[in-house]
Amino acid sequence: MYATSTVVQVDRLTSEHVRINLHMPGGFEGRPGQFVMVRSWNTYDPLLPRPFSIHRFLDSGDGFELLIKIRGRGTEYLASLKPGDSVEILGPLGNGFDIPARARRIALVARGIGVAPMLALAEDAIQKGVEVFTFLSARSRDSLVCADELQSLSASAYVLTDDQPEASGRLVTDQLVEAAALHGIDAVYVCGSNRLTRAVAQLAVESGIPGYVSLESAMACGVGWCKGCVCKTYEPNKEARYSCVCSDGPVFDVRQVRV
Amino acid sequence: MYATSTVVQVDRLTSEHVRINLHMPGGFEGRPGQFVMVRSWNTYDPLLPRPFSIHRFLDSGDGFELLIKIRGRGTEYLASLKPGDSVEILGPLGNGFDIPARARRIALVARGIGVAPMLALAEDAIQKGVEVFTFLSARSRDSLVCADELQSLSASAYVLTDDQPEASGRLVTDQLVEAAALHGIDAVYVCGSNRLTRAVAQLAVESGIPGYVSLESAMACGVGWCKGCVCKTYEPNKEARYSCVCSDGPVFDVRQVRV
Amino acid sequence: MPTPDISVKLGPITLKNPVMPASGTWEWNPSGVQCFDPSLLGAVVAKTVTMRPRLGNPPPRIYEVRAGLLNAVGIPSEGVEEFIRGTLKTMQSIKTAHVVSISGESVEDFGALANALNPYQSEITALELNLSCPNLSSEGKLFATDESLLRDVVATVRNNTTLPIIAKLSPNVSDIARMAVIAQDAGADILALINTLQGMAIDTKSRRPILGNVRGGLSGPAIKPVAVRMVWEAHDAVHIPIIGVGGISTADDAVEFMLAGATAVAVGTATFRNPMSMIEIIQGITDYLSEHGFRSVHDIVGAAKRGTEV
Amino acid sequence: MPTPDISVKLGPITLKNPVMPASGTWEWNPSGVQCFDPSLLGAVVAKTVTMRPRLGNPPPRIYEVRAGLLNAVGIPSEGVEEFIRGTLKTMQSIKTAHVVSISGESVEDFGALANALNPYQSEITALELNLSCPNLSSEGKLFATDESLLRDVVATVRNNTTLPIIAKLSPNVSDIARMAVIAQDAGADILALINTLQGMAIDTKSRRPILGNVRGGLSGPAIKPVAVRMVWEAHDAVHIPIIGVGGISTADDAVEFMLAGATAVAVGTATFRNPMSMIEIIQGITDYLSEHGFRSVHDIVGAAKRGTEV
Ligand SMILES: Cc1cc2nc3c(=O)[nH]c(=O)nc-3n(C[C@H](O)[C@H](O)[C@H](O)COP(=O)(O)OP(=O)(O)OC[C@H]3O[C@@H](n4cnc5c(N)ncnc54)[C@H](O)[C@@H]3O)c2cc1C
Ligand SMILES: Cc1cc2nc3c(=O)[nH]c(=O)nc-3n(C[C@H](O)[C@H](O)[C@H](O)COP(=O)(O)OP(=O)(O)OC[C@H]3O[C@@H](n4cnc5c(N)ncnc54)[C@H](O)[C@@H]3O)c2cc1C
Ligand SMILES: Cc1cc2nc3c(=O)[nH]c(=O)nc-3n(C[C@H](O)[C@H](O)[C@H](O)COP(=O)(O)O)c2cc1C
Ligand SMILES: Cc1cc2nc3c(=O)[nH]c(=O)nc-3n(C[C@H](O)[C@H](O)[C@H](O)COP(=O)(O)O)c2cc1C
Ligand code: FES
Ligand code: FES
Repeated sequence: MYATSTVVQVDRLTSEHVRINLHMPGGFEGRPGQFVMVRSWNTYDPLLPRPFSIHRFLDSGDGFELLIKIRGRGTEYLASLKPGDSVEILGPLGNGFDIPARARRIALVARGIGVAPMLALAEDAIQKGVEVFTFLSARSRDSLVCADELQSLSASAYVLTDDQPEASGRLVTDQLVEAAALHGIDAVYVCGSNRLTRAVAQLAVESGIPGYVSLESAMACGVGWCKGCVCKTYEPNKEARYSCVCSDGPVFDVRQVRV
Repeated sequence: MYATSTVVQVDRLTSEHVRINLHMPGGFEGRPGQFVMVRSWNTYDPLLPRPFSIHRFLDSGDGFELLIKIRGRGTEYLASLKPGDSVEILGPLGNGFDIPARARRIALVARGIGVAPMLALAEDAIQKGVEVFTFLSARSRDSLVCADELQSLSASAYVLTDDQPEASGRLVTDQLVEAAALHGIDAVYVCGSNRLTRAVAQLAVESGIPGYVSLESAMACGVGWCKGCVCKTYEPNKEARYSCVCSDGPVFDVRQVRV
Repeated sequence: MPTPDISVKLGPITLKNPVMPASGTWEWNPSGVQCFDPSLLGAVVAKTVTMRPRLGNPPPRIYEVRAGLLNAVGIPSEGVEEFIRGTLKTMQSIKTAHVVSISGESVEDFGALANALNPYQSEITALELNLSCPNLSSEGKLFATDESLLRDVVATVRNNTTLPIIAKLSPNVSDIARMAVIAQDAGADILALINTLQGMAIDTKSRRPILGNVRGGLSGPAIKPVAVRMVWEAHDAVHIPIIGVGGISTADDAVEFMLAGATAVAVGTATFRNPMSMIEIIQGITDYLSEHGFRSVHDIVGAAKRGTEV
Repeated sequence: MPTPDISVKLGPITLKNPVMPASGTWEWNPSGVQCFDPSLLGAVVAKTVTMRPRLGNPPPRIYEVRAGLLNAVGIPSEGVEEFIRGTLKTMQSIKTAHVVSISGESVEDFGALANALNPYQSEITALELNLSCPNLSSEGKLFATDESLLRDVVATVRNNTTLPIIAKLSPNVSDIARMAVIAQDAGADILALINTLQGMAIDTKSRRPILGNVRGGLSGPAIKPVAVRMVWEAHDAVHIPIIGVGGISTADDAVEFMLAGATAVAVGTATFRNPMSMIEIIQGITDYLSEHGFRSVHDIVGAAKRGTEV
């Protein structure tokens, strides 16, 4: 649960993305969509560990990969890691993605760094014999990561970046709706964009296709102790309440949240 | 005065000592016994730069060396520096060591990391045609640094470590007194030990040989603004007052201080 | 040298060791993530409970600052009824002392909470009063920062319970020694200090306060020097024992609080950074005592005062 | 887009830019180390001067804590006579506003200092009152934390000078808005907040307080959230301008204080870390204003309050 991992490899994918391969001596098992709290510094500035989705589980069962976008002080520390360095890991945490028992085809919808948890989900789906349809968007071609890996796992993959003249962000949602109509999608998973999440929620309401969103929030503990990471959740015929993104999520039914 | 230097080389001398060679693009000149305020971190923990004596001026006139004992958070950061890294430097600061105009022979007395400023002083003396007598002590053979360099510059050098059965710390002071009587020492410079400083003060009082001590103190600004680094100083027929180790020192006449 | 005795007498109660979680920063959920056996702790402390259920503040509720954390969680609570049915029962399976933290919107609220918990005295080791909250009946003044409110609320709880009372004081006062004496004289058996310092942060991009509640409480290493100073001053002024809280992250920090006058310590923000902190601190205190030749925690409580003229 | 105007009107005075050193953290010594032309600053602020010469506290006087600095320098001073002959004259060569900080051991002391400086009004832009010091005639209560002392001392200086008065408040109070109003109503033209938070540290090896004076003032990034919150609250309560102080290290920090209600800022501990901080902050404020389309500092003062219900 709380263990010191060792950095095996660090790949700088773009000027602002790194992929880190971590070895967990005691083994590591979990579900796609789960996350870990990560700390590689002893200074108190930054102070707290940072949450990251599990990008991929290693086949060896003794480690995992993170896909990290450099944002501030914590991610800068992580980006400077070298093979052999130690990293404190708490996890796997949170509920993770569920693939409904009878699902045959699922759609993964991600924008930007929202792609991070999708690779683990795609690998899990493939292993379960479930077909994957991928819809990726990003600000620019340069900031697109993990598209090739996902493409090679997918029955079909749409990749659109804002800087492509022929494309626009809107198209992802259109193509998702089209694909749903065409292929019969049994569940949709979305991460990294409020606009895409609303589109998935609309699809869920209008076409009854279950949709799941992985949410982000600032976190302190990652395990439900601090009540710092809440989002408002809604259930039919109940009063809205605050749920912890860390322990009640990070994955929520799209109909439960308003983003 | 305040400039960004580049790390040229880092040598790990012992498990707790590093020597760092820094390049100052705009050039760097100063006197032996002066120090610099050094910061190589952007985090606020550690917060303030740390003071270090100038260990050696580079002949090229565009840099200097530090000799650092790893003590806490700041020195750990410095010990992890790699060639090419940037280090903020404020300095040279403080008064530095003076070699009296007519001096022919001087004695350098240092314990432990107190040896750091002595190399620059020895090199300066040699260049001025002044003979150097060196007296070094250290806790153990393993923690002795810079002895060879100093030895090669000295007319004679006594090196004693506490773990040598035949020797004892006391002997340094005996040998200093002996050498003073034998060779006629014109000035004594001491750093790194209160006991040795008291011995040098005694020599100053009893034999009239001027003695200078380089003091340490926690520092915030290094330049006389914060008044944080004071030590009490005494002058004949005057009330004792607080002097700033950074701007009134770090070098004081041994008769001015009580350690 | 025999292993030191790390049990502590904290006024009317005895703890097997002096380390406990700070209220609101750790909880035991048998089905959730656990890194250690909670029975190893000197006490478990529940998140503050209120009379009626409360949602707490809108997000964002937390924001990391330099060497510290701002939080405006706002005491979300299941309410005391549900607490008694659920959380309090779950706590019983942990073989250590059980501290229940209560808070109210009025003096009467505190009294009512004490009363509501009275039938369960055998399940509770001590009642902690979280006084860093506004009294809605006196213009939102905080109980912990107003002398007469502090006196009233502690005295009211004292009149309504025979349980040991821990008064948790706020650092947002000019004279902590005075507040400590007031709490003691009104009937507190133990003091806990400090709660968080009031702070806030503003996002320069959106030009809006970052926290949903605008203001929040500052915790973590940043506040440790203030907390140590307050423990030092309170210890001079009272004769009841003190639980030191505020930025404790290591055993060395815990020992620093003890030397200032704390008999026990509570750990909050450090648990978020390293969930094993409390266990490492218990071990580290033991190591400190034996390395320095002390036989008991009590030997070092306030020891930094010997020979110090203040 | 024209370059923004970074001059600020601070009540009765106008500064060419809103950045100045915090008293006691920077000084100009023509023969010493200087990293920039001090005339670039919005003002220069002298270290607090007292009526009679003072030695200050015994060492150690400073100790670095997490993201902060504890100091117990203790107002060493050359005394006002020597100050007038030396420091004040030297300051005149700096082409910017000149703030003189004064402190006393009694209300009368403050009055006497104002009087002693009256003949030199043309050399002084404003008098800053350092109120974080004990009043020896009332059991060592601090001027800045006692309501009636604060009122008396500001009113006394007001009666003894026509110079603009900056009242520098202490954060060691429960209700900063109330102290701000008291200072304003007693005649202060400008507020500066905050001074340091009282703290202390103990060495677990020697088991003794680290600072020679036992207690010290906490400054630096650690206190910034507290300082921002206090500026926010004081700004709601008074109509005189505020100089924000406390942990400001970057232009972004300075802007945060302005959004909370500060019209100018003072920089202390950050100067120790990076002696060019003030100059970089002046440039950074200019950049912020032009990037976000503001024409003047005054456009962002208190701007984080628009649309915020507190
Ligand atoms: C469950 C979960 C899974 C995540 N998975 C990934 C992942 O796989 N890869 C990845 O790169 N990131 C992921 N994140 C986001 C990641 O946690 C933040 O980017 C990281 O904490 C930033 O830390 P920092 O110290 O670099 O930035 P900080 O210095 O803390 O902040 C820098 C900037 O980022 C913003 N920021 C900080 N935290 C967040 C956040 N949680 N969401 C949005 N903005 C934020 C701040 O407001 C600030 O502007 C995940 C977050 C959660 C909650
Ligand atoms: C003028 C001057 C010149 C110096 N020259 C050198 C030099 O050439 N080489 C060198 O290695 N060191 C030198 N020092 C000492 C050096 O500044 C400290 O070792 C350093 O600041 C420690 O920083 P840290 O962050 O690693 O330790 P911290 O985390 O700050 O402290 C670690 C431990 O060291 C102790 N400590 C901190 N500062 C000092 C100090 N100034 N003196 C004694 N103990 C201290 C602390 O009490 C603590 O126990 C000099 C100091 C001065 C004032
Ligand atoms: C997220 C969070 C929630 C808290 N909730 C409570 C609470 O419910 N009741 C309480 O008395 N104190 C609460 N506190 C204050 C802590 O108990 C503690 O007094 C404070 O955080 C200082 O200790 P630390 O620096 O070790 O965190 C909370 C603190 C944090 C950070
Ligand atoms: C070393 C030091 C000396 C100080 N001396 C004074 C002083 O003489 N007068 C004064 O009003 N404030 C003094 N202060 C307080 C600062 O002016 C400032 O209010 C405080 O440090 C907070 O700002 P900062 O976090 O930017 O340092 C001093 C602070 C430090 C760190
Ligand atoms: S991060 Fe602490 S409860 Fe979710
Ligand atoms: S270190 Fe600031 S005055 Fe010497």
